[in-house]
Amino acid sequence: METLERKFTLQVPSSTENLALIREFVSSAATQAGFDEKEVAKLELAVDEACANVIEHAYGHDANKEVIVRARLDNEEFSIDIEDTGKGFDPAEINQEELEQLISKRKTGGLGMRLMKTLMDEVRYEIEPGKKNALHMSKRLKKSD
Amino acid sequence: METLERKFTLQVPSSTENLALIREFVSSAATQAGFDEKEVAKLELAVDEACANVIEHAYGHDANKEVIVRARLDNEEFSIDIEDTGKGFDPAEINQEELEQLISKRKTGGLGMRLMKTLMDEVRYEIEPGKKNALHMSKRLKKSD
Amino acid sequence: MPNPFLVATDSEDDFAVIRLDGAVDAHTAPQFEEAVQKVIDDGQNNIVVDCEKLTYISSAGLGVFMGFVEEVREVGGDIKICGLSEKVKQPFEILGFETLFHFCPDVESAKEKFSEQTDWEAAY
Amino acid sequence: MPNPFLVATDSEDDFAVIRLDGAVDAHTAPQFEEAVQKVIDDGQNNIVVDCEKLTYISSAGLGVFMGFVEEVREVGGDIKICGLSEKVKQPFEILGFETLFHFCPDVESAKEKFSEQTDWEAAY
Ligand SMILES: Nc1ncnc2c1ncn2[C@@H]1O[C@H](COP(=O)(O)OP(=O)(O)O)[C@@H](O)[C@H]1O
Ligand SMILES: Nc1ncnc2c1ncn2[C@@H]1O[C@H](COP(=O)(O)OP(=O)(O)O)[C@@H](O)[C@H]1O
Repeated sequence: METLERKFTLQVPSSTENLALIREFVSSAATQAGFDEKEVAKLELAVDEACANVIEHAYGHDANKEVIVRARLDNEEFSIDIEDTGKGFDPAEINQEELEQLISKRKTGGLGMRLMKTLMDEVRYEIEPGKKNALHMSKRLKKSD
Repeated sequence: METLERKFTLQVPSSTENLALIREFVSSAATQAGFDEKEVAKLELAVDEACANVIEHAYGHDANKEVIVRARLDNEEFSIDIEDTGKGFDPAEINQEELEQLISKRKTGGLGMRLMKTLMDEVRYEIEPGKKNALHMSKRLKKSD
Repeated sequence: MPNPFLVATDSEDDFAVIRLDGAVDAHTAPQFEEAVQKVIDDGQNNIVVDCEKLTYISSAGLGVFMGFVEEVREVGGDIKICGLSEKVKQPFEILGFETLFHFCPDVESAKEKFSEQTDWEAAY
Repeated sequence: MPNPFLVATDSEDDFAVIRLDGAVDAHTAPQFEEAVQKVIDDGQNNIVVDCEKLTYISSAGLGVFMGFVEEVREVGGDIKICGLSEKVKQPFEILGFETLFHFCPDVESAKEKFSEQTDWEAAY
């Protein structure tokens, strides 16, 4: 079987205005990877959540900063790398509360990382404070059964 | 007046499959620049034509190559840079035939560069054979009257 | 742009119906939030969110449901969600919204659902 | 993907109607070309291309009209173009297609247009 490798990169100003384009970008790449419509929707959502976090938390809506999304596909998996040079954070310290708690505290956020972890097979942060914060996510093309 | 500068970059495998994404990319950036729907459609078309030429003529449909589109917008203009490292060509030597001639010769091509020139305010090639072939196109945001 | 977002609010009988059209993401969620806030400020606590034309929702949009539902339930109201397509329903399901919100096929059935008594407190 | 492309061909009376749905670019133009080729191979030279659902066309799509029209005109047929929106019409106008092709509002008026004699030879 021919080994296929395809790379896609998108770099846009760090503004929520660009989330729609980011989703189109993921949708195109994931469709070419062979995912069906429902799976493509999941990948779009995971990347949207990750980029929204960069735009809001890493760069505080400063549109002079840039969000870079790299997608890579081969015969086995689809992977996404998103890097930011923002303030960084410790993913292990993020206390993921249950929906019930969030509702009773009238919180409007706190679901993004849980979504990402559920939607993808792999979600891995590499944080080097002050240097760069890298997020790697991947999803296998054909689940081994 | 605040000087605004925004940069967008898209890098995709050199395949016509990606022209739809390239148009979405241009549409997003151009809409943010403030162009109306008809102008956005023109910019999409010009960039599609330029990228189709790279995919077909520069890289002969080799999807292992990559097409890079850079868009830049400021208060005055929207510009696009597309570079390829393909075989190159001499734009001055391209004989632009009239539609009547093309029809009577039953040609199916030869309109792309004419479209680009009509649609954009500026179309400039810089060809360095064997190194890189760069295409720069731009369109002013508000026509001076 | 592929997905212009629209939100429209109607008063129907004793209900406020908020219709979402397009994609709710971190960019457009503030418009949705504003619409819900306005309905509540106007004293209406029986809210139906019609998602028939919703093409996409991210956690920023889900957060709007989370942030307001306690407030309306405290005064005997609710936020019912209707018209979700299979694709758009995914994030709601993943996060367990179906145990904490009523999902209805359409606006009419959502309105009827308000006559049922639900002890949401028991759920959380 | 945002723009799945579809092409459908119908035989209606003495005409072949080719309906384009979506975007015709360098990726999808070969499907359009194939549809026209098939119609001609089947001996039909009165061709209406219905662009009502066409959302976009680039020079690769315009090239299909250019490449076949002489062939059908030589045997007394024609390719008429109908249903173009203002936005999609732009590239046709820029390149001067309106002096060399008939544009009609809809399929019916395009069919009627075939009864008119046009000396296309005089145009080029
Ligand atoms: N790229 C990032 N840079 C800095 N902080 C981040 C980043 N991503 C996530 N965080 C932190 O993790 C928290 C939880 O994120 P998430 O689960 O997506 O919920 P939300 O974004 O709604 O708060 C955020 O509130 C933020 O403090
Ligand atoms: N990036 C490029 N690399 C090599 N050759 C090119 C490139 N762009 C255009 N050309 C040449 O210019 C010619 C005219 O291009 P164009 O007007 O777009 O018509 P078409 O692509 O339909 O032939 C092409 O046929 C090709 O020979």
